[in-house]
Amino acid sequence: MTVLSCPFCGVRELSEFEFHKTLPNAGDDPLSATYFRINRVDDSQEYWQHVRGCRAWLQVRRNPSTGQVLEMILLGTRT
Amino acid sequence: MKAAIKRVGTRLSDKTIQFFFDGRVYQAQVGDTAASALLAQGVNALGRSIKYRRLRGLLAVGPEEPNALLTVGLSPMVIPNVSAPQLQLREGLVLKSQNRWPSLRWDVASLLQLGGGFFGAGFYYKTFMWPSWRTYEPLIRRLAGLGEAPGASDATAVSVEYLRCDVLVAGGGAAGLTAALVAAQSGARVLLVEREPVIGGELEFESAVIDGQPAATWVATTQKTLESLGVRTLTDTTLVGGSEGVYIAHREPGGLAGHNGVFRIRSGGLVIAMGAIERPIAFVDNDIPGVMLLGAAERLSRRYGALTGRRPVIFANHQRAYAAAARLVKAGVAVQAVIDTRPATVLEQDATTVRHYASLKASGVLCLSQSVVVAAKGRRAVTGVVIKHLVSGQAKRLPCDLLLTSGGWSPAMHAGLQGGGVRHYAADSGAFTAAQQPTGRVTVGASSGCFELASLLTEAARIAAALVSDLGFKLDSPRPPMGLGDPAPQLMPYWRSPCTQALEKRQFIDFQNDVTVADLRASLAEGFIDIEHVKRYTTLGVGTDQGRTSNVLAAAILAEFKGESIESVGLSRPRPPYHPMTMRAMAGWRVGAALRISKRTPLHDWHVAHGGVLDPMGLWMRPRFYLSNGVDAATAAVAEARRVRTTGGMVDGSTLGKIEVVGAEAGLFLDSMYLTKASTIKVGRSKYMVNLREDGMVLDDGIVLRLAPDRFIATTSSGHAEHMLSHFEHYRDVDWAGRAVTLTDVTDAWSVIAVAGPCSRSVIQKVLGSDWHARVAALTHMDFARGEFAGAPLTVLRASFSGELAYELHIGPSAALALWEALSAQGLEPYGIDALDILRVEKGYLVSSELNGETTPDDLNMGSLVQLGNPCVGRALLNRPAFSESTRARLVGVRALDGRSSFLAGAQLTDPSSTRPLGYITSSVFSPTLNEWIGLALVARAQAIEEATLVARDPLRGQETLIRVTATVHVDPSGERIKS
Amino acid sequence: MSLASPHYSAWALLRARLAGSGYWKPLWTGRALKNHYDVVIVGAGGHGLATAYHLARDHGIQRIAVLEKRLVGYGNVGRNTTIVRSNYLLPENHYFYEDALRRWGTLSRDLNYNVMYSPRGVVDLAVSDDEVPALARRGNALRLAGIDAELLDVAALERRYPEIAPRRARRFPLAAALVQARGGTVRHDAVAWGYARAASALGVDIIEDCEVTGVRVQAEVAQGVETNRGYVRAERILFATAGHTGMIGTLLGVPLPIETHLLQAMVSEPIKPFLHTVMVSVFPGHGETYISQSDRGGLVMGGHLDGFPSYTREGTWDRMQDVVEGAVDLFPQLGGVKIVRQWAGTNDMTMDGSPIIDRLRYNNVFLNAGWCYGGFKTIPASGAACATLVATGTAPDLIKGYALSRFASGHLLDEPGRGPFPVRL
Amino acid sequence: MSESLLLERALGMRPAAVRLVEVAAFNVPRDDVESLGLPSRPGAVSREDGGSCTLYFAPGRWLLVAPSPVSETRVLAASEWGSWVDVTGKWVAMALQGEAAEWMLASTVDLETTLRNRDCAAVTLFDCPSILVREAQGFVVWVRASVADAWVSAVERLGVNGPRTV
Repeated sequence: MTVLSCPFCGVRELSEFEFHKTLPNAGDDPLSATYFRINRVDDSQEYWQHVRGCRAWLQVRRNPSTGQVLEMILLGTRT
Repeated sequence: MKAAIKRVGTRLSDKTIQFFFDGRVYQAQVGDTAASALLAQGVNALGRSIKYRRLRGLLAVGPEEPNALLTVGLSPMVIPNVSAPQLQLREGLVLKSQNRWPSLRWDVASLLQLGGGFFGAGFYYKTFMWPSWRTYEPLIRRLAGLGEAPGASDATAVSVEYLRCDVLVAGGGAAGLTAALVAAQSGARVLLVEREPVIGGELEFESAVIDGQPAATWVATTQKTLESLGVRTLTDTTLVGGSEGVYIAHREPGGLAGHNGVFRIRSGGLVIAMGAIERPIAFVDNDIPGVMLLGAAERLSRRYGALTGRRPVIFANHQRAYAAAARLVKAGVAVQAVIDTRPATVLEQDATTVRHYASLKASGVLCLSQSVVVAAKGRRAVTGVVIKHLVSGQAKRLPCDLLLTSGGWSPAMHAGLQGGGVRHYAADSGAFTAAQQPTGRVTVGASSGCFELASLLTEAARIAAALVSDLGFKLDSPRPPMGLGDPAPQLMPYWRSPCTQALEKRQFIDFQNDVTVADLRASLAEGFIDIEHVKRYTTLGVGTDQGRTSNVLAAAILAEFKGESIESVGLSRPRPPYHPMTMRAMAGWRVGAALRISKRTPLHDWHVAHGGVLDPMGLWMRPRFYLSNGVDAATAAVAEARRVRTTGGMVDGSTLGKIEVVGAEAGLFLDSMYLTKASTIKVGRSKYMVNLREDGMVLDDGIVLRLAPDRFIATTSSGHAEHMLSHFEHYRDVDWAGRAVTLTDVTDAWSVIAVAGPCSRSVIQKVLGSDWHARVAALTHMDFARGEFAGAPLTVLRASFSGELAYELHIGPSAALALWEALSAQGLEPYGIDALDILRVEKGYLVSSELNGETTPDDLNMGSLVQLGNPCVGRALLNRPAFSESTRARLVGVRALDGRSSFLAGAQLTDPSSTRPLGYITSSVFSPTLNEWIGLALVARAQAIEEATLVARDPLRGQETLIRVTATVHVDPSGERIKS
Repeated sequence: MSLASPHYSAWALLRARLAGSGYWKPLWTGRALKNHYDVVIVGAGGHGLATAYHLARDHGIQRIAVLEKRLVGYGNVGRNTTIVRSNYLLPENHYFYEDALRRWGTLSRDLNYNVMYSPRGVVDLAVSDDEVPALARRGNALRLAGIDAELLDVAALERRYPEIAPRRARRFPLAAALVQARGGTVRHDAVAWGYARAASALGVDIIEDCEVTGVRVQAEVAQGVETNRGYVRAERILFATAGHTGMIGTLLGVPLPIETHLLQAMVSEPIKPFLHTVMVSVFPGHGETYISQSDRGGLVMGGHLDGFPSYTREGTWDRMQDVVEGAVDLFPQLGGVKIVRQWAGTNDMTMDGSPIIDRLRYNNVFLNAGWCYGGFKTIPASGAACATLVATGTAPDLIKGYALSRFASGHLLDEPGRGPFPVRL
Repeated sequence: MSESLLLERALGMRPAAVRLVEVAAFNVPRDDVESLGLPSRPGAVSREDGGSCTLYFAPGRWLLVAPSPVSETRVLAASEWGSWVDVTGKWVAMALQGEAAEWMLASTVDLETTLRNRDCAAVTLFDCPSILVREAQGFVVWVRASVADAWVSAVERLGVNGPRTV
């Protein structure tokens, strides 16, 4: 993985982005949401921030075995 | 020094220069490399191997060279391990051979090789255990390493350039040039990088005709065409890393760091045309100086005329040997024999070879088929070879002064295996290539296992056309260059000559690391069978050359031993960088002071001009103290703090983080972020607030100001500012998406001057003038007023970091200096961060020592805030049982029991009768107000009782102090001063 | 003829020299996979092999198999930067890591395999006076626990390690250092091989190319494991699969407080030894570098995680650059030295940065995981303690803190106070 | 430093010469953004008479560069759908002109990709948070005030050791 495509800024180098955490997918209770993860080798839901760019928070679905980005959602909007 | 005869070569000029090698002066011509000049003057031995310290000569002419590595320069300004065949000589260059003592010729440690085989793979794992490895390690380390460790700084910045193209072509040989041409003709923007100082690759010496022109002319024409199509060509530049559209190339002209640069290339497509690496054949003593790869000899001869007068024997397993031999003969090299492993019938498969064969015979060159070299002879240089007929078994000896071997070529495919891409083995050419490439990446030419010019050109054109078409460029029927060069190799894989098992320890595979056939056999015998295990056990391929000449050879010999196919043995995984890269090139411009940016406040220059001693705090530069107040930090800080309490002082607080939170729901948003409610703050008022992390630990604290019903400014501590902004933004964008709240980072939009002390009100009133007089007077604790000063916005907030009557002046940066100087003109003296620390510990205020990510609100005596019940981030996890146990630490004040002794932050606290830690001191200062050492500490709840006696144990600094537990507020516990 | 690997010694080397080929035997024997074991250990890395060794040696368990998807020691045990130390802040950690450090001291002799423990010292550099209290807190905690630690000021640093030139002008000037003299390095591959050899000699079956694909459960008791070579009955199962632990949790339907991240390392060309210790420095503004020089002469370096979940084992260029920037800042004389190889391992990062050794969902299933950055250095302690847990069903005191329940109870072991995030650089 | 390079560092620090306002919307995209006179295409720059301009640099975020204080009516209108925050002093403008400008920037960013289909971009240049704006001639870079000196030093270093090595 060398670049990510920010929905606002376009293609930018990976170093501009920071991974925050995988989505709390092990349950909604605070303990599960904070600590526990369901790890899948081919599908990971994650929060990232384009922190050295537009600072948008992104929800990224990736395949962590290949680095392929499956889906990229710009957060912060309510549709 | 004898005067050398002028040599002729494609890279040489007539101009002569001098250089030094191991203390002797040598002559060279401009254009020479260290290897070519030394070889031309009869210097065969250029280095010693890492383990057995065997004397070694040149094997290859390229970065794959394992032996001829030199140290450049004079101690301590040296560059170690420079590849001699890539090192362009300059006048007066000082070179040294490596890994020998006292001299290259006589090396004491080379006696180790007498134990050859004894020290083979696995040796160290089996001994040196008693009494411990440490007993032997220093001696072993003395023998370690190759080149001298540099002793002087070599960390000047290296330039970095970002480039953009549609197609990056790595390698400017016949295939790369063809691919570049086709891609450029399609309208794609092409960037060509070539490791050598000139393009052309093997066409530099191969006898070829392309499009009716001699190869050299075609290269020149193509270069012009590429230029006219806007193709940028970077010579001396190697692709070293990257994948998936971002590639790193390193420019290192002359083979020496010094003028190097780094290119970061964004490209849609990548064409790997990096050629192939010739590999040796294993036979006994195949490492004696003078045993060299055939291709290396061709390059030395053609480029530098460096082999004239030599008498080589050629040993190979392919057709190319005859073409090469013919060229060498033509160049005045007295080739003695061509030893071919293959039957004679193969020669007849193409007319060119038949012609070469005949002319070689006519020149008196002995040509033997189905014959192999079983051993090289000679001690310090090769003096002859032992040849054996594979069928009859007859052996004979031939004299020679060079032995040129070629066991075929291993495609350079590192780049083809990153980010997907698997290896494929072609048994007929004995070549591993990269297959299943991801979209946008192709391999052409010898890199793809294609070794014959005519088909290589056609294929390169076809593949390049397909690539640009995938990238969306249109191409009208590309016309590939038509060429004819050396015949197809008709290679018959041949890996090692027969020998007794006892001699296998002299059949070298990885020259740099002295890995022999015997080591491979030993590795298998001990159960290290997988290629990855063999690599780790024998150190195969881990040297500076990363096994470029040895990997495939080793795989083939392992396959022989295991009775498997070479494909199933495979190769160990290549790792980036594809080519060794200097550390400073990797660091680029982030060296020295530029390692990280420095953040400065608008008052930076004033601090510097007025004796402020600035230290990094995170990325910020902040004044610790002012020299005008004392000669060192301790003296000055105490003086500064004392002055604040007696009269007053001012401190630059501009580094505080500030986030403006706006919108109808801003208050509700902040409620969710803080332990207590922001929505209840009245306009014009502010409040001390605390944030929790998701897991309930206190993250940060700060003052929140309410500017308007829908407008707040949240301040954060300096060190947490960036994290807090991201933290707020995360919740705003995830949980509050689309709601009526926005966040704006206004940290740099407001400078902060904190004025503290009894005189603060009157000074501020004087400086701000009559307009502000009454407003300032009216401010009670945590009130603020807004207005202007010197044309810039000003907020005067009555709040205190120090426990004094104090005001924070938030001022637009343009007027910050004016305001600071105006305050200074009223006699207000500055104080630094150290004094601030004294003042806040006196008052029991918290900083990162206490907000260390391990403390709950309850630990910090803020349990009452939790009781208010605001459901903020992190609150839900505060109910965990561990957080209320009696061993859980709580914040207390501490002072020396005797009222005099000192103690330092970081001391552990125990019962006087025990050494089991019950807590530790988080902050300690000498209080000028109390005239004694005071501190804050986190202590187990069971012991966190006022007047309990504990010991501050600080064995690291040799201190042990009886202390008593106190309240956290040491000075003015009732807060009279703040309210005054 | 015995199949067992002969005893290693200088004498044996001489004997082998006289005996010619055939003297040395495979370190571990490729026995056939049986269909029933007392203990099946999944993962032939350092922890799995060490646990197998201790189960056989200390607890007399006869039928043990270590099932490995790929190769003995192919994971993190052979991909780390070889550093061993016990200078951890929290008692739960420092006593455990100290147990490991003591065992490193005698491990070569215990295993009759030279793992080259080199107590050359680990030097944690502080680049600001502000960092000194935290270093002192840690060092004092260590000293009170009977573990060696020294705090050096700049002058002492200059005397002891002149190669770092502590007074050189730097963007972040050096302020002090916490030194653990008994910390150092261990030849990483040798650890896996030495344990494999010793376990094999005790009768443990080490089965390579054997991937576990499932666990068979009946009435809340695990019965055995499904593998690509068929079903294997097991009385007890231990998972020691490092970077692949998260998937094991998913396989068993137990979410774990773990994410898998890449940690990379790199090595330079060999140069004559000049750095005789391990230097560690954390720089403000996302940067960390640890650097040592191997007995071959290569500079071995590492730093932060790449920063996002990954199983690719291909480290990012930017992180390598980041580490090298730090190395050049510490040692500007290395500017002209070349990096020849970079590699990466997949690290099982927990949400508090400390490991997990505990039961996992079923009474007879155990987990040894969550090693974060620290797995290699604990192997001898982890093997011994984990073997006790698996053999007796009770966690020894040394690892009681590593229970999974600590996240719910709040007994977190968060050394840096980073909170529930594997990555916060 | 290269002669052909003109580096200015004037706009931001001169009091009252220019006002900077960051506008943030509660939600993006919004239909009525354009009716408020804000550009709606990511990376767009709208320029008005009198020298003011508006940069759409981040989702739902605009930087207004205005020669005078922003009018009361616009600020009031904002409360319906977003916010206006005076950030004068937060950003400092650097003008890069001349032929050296592009290669200078090329030593820290892939200029072409970053400004593809847009005239401004929020980006980190020489490790400094910046907003890069393409102008008719050259570029204007808005750099965070606290790192403006760092930015200038980085550019000055290039003057001595420029990226043009070829």
